[in-house]
Amino acid sequence: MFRRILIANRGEIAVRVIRACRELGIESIAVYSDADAGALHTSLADRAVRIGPAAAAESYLSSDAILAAAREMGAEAVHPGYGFLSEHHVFAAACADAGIVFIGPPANVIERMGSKISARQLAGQAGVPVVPGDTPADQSDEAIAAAAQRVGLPVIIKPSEGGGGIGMKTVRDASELAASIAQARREAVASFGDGTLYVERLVERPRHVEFQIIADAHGHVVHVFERECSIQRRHQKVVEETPSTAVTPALRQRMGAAAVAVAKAAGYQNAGTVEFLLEGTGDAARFYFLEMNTRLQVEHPVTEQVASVDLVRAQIQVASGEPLPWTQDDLAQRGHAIEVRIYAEDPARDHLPQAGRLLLYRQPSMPGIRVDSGVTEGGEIPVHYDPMIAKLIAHGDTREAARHRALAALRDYPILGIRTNVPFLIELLEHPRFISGDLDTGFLDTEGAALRARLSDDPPPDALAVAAIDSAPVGRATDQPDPWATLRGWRG
Amino acid sequence: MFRRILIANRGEIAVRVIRACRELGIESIAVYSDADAGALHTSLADRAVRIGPAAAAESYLSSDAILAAAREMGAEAVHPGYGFLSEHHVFAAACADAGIVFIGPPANVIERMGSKISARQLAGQAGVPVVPGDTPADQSDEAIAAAAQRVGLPVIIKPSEGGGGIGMKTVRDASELAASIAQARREAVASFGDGTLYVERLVERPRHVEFQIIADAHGHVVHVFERECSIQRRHQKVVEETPSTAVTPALRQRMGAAAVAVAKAAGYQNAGTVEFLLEGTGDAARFYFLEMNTRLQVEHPVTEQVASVDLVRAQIQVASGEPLPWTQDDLAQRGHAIEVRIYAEDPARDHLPQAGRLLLYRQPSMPGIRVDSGVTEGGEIPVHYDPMIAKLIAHGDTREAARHRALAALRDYPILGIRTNVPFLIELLEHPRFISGDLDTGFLDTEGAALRARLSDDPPPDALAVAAIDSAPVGRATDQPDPWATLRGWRG
Amino acid sequence: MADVTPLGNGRYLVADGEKQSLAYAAGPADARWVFLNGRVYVINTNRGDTPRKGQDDELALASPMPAKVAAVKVSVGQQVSRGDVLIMLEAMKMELPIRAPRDGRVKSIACQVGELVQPGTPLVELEHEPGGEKREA
Amino acid sequence: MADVTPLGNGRYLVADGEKQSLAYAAGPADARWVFLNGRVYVINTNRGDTPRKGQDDELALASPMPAKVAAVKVSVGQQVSRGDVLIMLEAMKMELPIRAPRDGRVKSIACQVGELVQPGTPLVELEHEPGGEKREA
Repeated sequence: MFRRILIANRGEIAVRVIRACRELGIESIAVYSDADAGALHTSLADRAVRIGPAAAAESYLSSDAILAAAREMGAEAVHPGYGFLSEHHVFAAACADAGIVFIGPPANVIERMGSKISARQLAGQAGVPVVPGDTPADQSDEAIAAAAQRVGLPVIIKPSEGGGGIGMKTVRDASELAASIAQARREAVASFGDGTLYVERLVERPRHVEFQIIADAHGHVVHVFERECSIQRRHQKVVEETPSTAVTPALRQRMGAAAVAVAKAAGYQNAGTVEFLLEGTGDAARFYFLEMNTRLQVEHPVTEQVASVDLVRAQIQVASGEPLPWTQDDLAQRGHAIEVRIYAEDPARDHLPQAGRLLLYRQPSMPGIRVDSGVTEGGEIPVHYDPMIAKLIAHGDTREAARHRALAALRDYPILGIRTNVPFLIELLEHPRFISGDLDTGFLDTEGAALRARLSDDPPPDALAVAAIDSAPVGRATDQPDPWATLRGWRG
Repeated sequence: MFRRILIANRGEIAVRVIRACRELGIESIAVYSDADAGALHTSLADRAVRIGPAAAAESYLSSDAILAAAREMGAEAVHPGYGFLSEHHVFAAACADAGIVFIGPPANVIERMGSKISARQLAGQAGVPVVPGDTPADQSDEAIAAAAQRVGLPVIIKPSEGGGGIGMKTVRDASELAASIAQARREAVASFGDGTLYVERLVERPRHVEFQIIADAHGHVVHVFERECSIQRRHQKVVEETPSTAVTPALRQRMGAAAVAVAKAAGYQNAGTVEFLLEGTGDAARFYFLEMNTRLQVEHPVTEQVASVDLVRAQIQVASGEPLPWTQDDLAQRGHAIEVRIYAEDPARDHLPQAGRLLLYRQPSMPGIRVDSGVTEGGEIPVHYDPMIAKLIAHGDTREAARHRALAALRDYPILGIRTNVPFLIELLEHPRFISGDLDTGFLDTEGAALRARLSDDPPPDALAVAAIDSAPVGRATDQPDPWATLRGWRG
Repeated sequence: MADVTPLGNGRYLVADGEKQSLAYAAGPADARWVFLNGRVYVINTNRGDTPRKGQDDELALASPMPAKVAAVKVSVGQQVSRGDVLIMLEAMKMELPIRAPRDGRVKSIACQVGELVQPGTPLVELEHEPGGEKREA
Repeated sequence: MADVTPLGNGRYLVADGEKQSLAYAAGPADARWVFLNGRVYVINTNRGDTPRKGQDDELALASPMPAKVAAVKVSVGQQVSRGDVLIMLEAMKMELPIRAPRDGRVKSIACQVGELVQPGTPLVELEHEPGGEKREA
C-alpha cells in the first residue's frame, strides 16, 4: 500500500480522497491555487503545496506543476479525482514516466476511451449496441453538416474530446446546423484544445443510465450496478439515484454484462463508468453505449450507499496492485439512494453561477444523510472553478424513504451569503413526475420553468420578522437572551 | 397513520424521533422542561410544550404533565424514546386509557418484562436458558445474603425494577455482602421507589450480546440481528457494534430464534431488545437470557446501518397498526457498524459528569459517519440529566474500515467548553484488545486505567501556539488574515 | 406578526400560533439573508422590502460576477425587446447572457469584447421608454 | 514553534515543518480551550501553562458541579491520606466522591449533609503538610 498520495484536485472530491487516505493510514498531500489557500481541502490534508495562481490552466490543469509537487513531496501515487487532469492521458503517462502511480486506468486506455469515436468502435466490437453516429474524417463545417443529415435529424453535435456536456449542441432543424457546428467547435477548442466534432442521432426521451465498474490488475472486473442520471440541465447532472426506476433485474443483468464487456475489451483498470442511453423501461427497454468515463464519477456516493462499498478506497487498493475486495457475487443493492448536487447558482436568474462568501453554512446531520462538501462557514466560493459546492446523498430502504429524507435534509440546510439551488431541488423532489420516477434527460427542459416559477414568491411575514430582529440597533440585542453573548470577546 | 405524535423525551433521541416524524409527514410535538427551553429538540419540533421545571421528576418523568400536554395538543400517539417513562407500565396504561397510542408494547407486557423475576420465568418457560439466580420472597438483608450463598459467589445483587446498571453490585467475597446489599437497596429505593433485590450468579468474562426484535399487531416477530455491547463502565454502555466478533452464523441463528421465542411468549409488540450474556465465542458458546428492554435502545443505530432499516419509522408504523415492513428473510447484515457514545464527562477525573456551555461544537461529516446528537454550538449541557450528548456511528464494509472511520471522525470532532470522553474513545478504539475483538464486560475495569493514563499528557507546543494566537490583545488580530473580519459587524 | 426568538449563532425560532420553525439569518441590515423552510430571502430591513428583487432590473445590466466579455450584441441607440441578449459574458466555463429586463433603447455601452469585468460594474445602460417619447437629444 | 494561521470561526491551521493539522480554539485567555488531533487542552495563556492542571489539587476540594452533599466522611483536624474520600456528593444520578489529592490534615469543613452546593464553592480545606511541622496555632 502507498504511504503518501497527492490529490490533484480541489473541493469536495479532494476532501473525499483525503478522508479515504486518512482511513487507510496514508499521508495525504493537497495541492492548491492561490484562490484556494484557505479552502477546506488545503487545510484538511496532512500537507499542502501551492501549485500556481487561481487560473485552472496554471494550477489544477498544469501537469508540470502537479508532477513537480508530487516529486518534491515524495508522493508515490496521484489521485486525480474527476475533472481537471483525471482524463488527460498525457498526464497519466507523465506520472508513469516519473515512477508515480496514476490512480486510474493506464494512459493508453484513457486515450482510447477518451475519444468517443474509438470508444464506440470498441463497444461495437464488444457486441454492445451504440447510437448511430459519425465523426467525419473531413472535419469541415460542411462535412459535419452532411454527416448530421446522413445520421438523420434530430442529432447531437459534440466535441470528440472532453465531456460534462461542454460544447454539446442539439440540432432538430437543418437551418440550425451551421450556427450549432460553429459554436460547438468554438467551445471544443476553448475547453479541450481540440475542435474535432462528432455527430450522433438524438434518441428521444432517453434516460441516462450508467454502470459503475471497477477492475483490478489481475483481470477481475465487476460492475456495481446502475445509476439513473436523467435529471440534467445543459448536460450537467443535477440529481442521481440508484436503483433506476426503469431498470428491472433482467435488464440490470444485461446492461451490467455489457458494461463489464466494454471494460474488458478496453483492458480497463481501476474505477470507471459506462454510460448508456436507455429507451423505454423494463425488460423490453433498449440501451445504447454512450461513452465511458475513465475516472471516479461525481455521483459515486449513491453507489457506495446502496452497495455498502467504498469506491475511493477500492480505487487506491487496486492501484497499489491489490486484488478487488469483492467478487460480482459479493455485491448487492440494498435500499435506495438519491444524490442532489448543491450548486452555487441562482435558479431564479437562469441558474447563473454565484461566487462569494458563505456568511452562514450549516450542513444537515441526520440518519440516512451523507453530505460530501468542500466548503465551510466563512469560506469563499471562488469565481474560477465549478460552482458545485456539495452533494447531499439520502439513503433509505425505499425510494420514497430516501426522497423524504433528502427533502427533510434540504429544508435543514441553510446556506447564506450566496444563492444556491437548494430551493429548486426541493421543488424538483416534490414534482409529481419525479415522485413517480417518470424521468428522461429532457425532464428539466420540460419542467424546469415550472419549477423555477414556484421560487419567485416574496418573503413571507415570518422571514421579514426574522430579518428584522438582528438588524435592529446592536443595543437592542441585550433584551434577548443570547447564548453567544458571553463569547463575543473572543470571537472578535 | 398518525397525524400528530408527542415525543416524551429530550436530547438526541427526541431529535431522532422528530426527524422520523418529519420524514413520515407526521407533526411532531416536543415537550421540554425549563432547563431545555433552548434545547435542540425543543426548537426542532413542529410544536413544543413546556411540561415543568428542570427536575426530571416534575417534567420528563411526570406522567400527568406529559399526558396533559398530549391531550391539549391533540396528539394521537406518544413516543417515549428510552429512559424516562419508556418502561413505565402505568404510564403506558394511562395513555391507553386516554385513547392515546403508546408507541411501545402493551402495558401488561412492559410490567411483566420490567420485573427481572417474571421476565426470567417467562424466558425459562420459552425454553431459553437463564443465569442461575434468585429473588427471595423474604427480602430481608439476611435472606438476600443467604440467597447469594445459595446461588454461589461471585454474584450480582441488583434491583428487581429498573435497569441501566443503577444499583447493581458485584460481590465476590461473603464479607462484602452486607454493605453491598444495603447500598443496592438504597439506590433501588432512590431510583425506582422499590427496594426489591435480585441475586444472580456472576458469569465470568461474559460478553453482553443483545438481539433487536420487533413485532407487529398481526403476530409477526422478526429479529434484526445482534449488537455486541460488552464495553461498559459501571454498567453504562460506551461502545456498541454489530456484528459481534463472537457470533458465528450458527450461533446467530440460535440466539435470534431464542430472542424471537421470548418476544412471542411475552405477546410482545413494537421494538424491543433481548439481552444475553455470552460465555465463550463461536458455535460452542453458551448464552443466557439476561433481561428484555421493552423500548427503543440507545444503540439502535448500529442495527439500522448494518441492516439498512429504520427502526424508529418501523416502530411508528407498527404502532399505527401497519404490518411489519419486512419478513425475517428480507433482513440481512451488510458490513460492520460501531457506535461510540459521547459523554459530557472528564475521563481524567474518574469520568466525572460535566455540565456547561458548548463554546464550540462541530460534528464530523464524512462518508460512513452518522452522528445522532441533541446539542448545538452555543448550547448548554444542563446538570439535571444524563450526560450523554451524542452518538457517533461509523459504518464500513469491514470492522477495520468502520473502526478507522470512527477514529478519523473522532479526531475531527471538536467539542470545547466542557470535557468529553472523545480522547478516551480514541484510545479505546486503538487498544489492541479492541482491535482484535477480544471483549468482555470487564474490559473497561481491566483496561480503563491504562487508557486514562494515556490522556494525562501536557499540552504539546502546537496546542500552546494555537492558544496563544487569539488570546493576544484584540488589536493584534488585524495582523492575521481573518475571513470573519468582515462579518464581525453583524455577529456582535 | 410571528414571534421570533434568537437562539444564538445565527439561529432563530419562529412561532406562529402554536406552529414553530427554525430559521437562520446572516448579513447586514440592508441585505439580510434569511433561510426559512428551505427557502432563502435577501431582505433590506432599512426599507422593509427585498433589495435584490427591487434592483434586479438594474443589476441585470451589470455583471453579476467577475467575468470576461465574450460578445457585445447591441449598439448604442438600438431598440431592444425584453429578453434580448445584450452582452455575452464568460465565467466558470459557461456563457452568461446579459438580457434586457424589459423593452427599451440602448443608451450607452461601457465594456469591450475581451475585457475582464467586475461584479456591479455597469456594462450597458438602457432607457426604459419603449415608445421612445422621451428620447434624448 | 509551530506556525499557526487562523482560518476563522474558531479554526486554526497548525504547520510544523511540512506537516499540518487543523485545530480549534475557544474561550478566554485564562482558560483557552484547544482541540488538536482528537485531544482537548485548557490553557491559561496569561501564565503560559494549563490552569486546570495546575489547580486540580485545589479544585478537587470544591464541587465540580451543582450537587447535593450526601455524606461528610471526615472531621476537622483529621489526618487524611491521598485518595481518601472526604465528601460524597450526588449529582446526575451518580455518587461523586471528593477525595484527598494528597496526604494532609483537614483544616475546615464548609458544607453540611443535604446541602445543595454550587461548582467552585470550597467544601473542605486541607493543609498540605503531611508531617505536620507547620501546623497552625
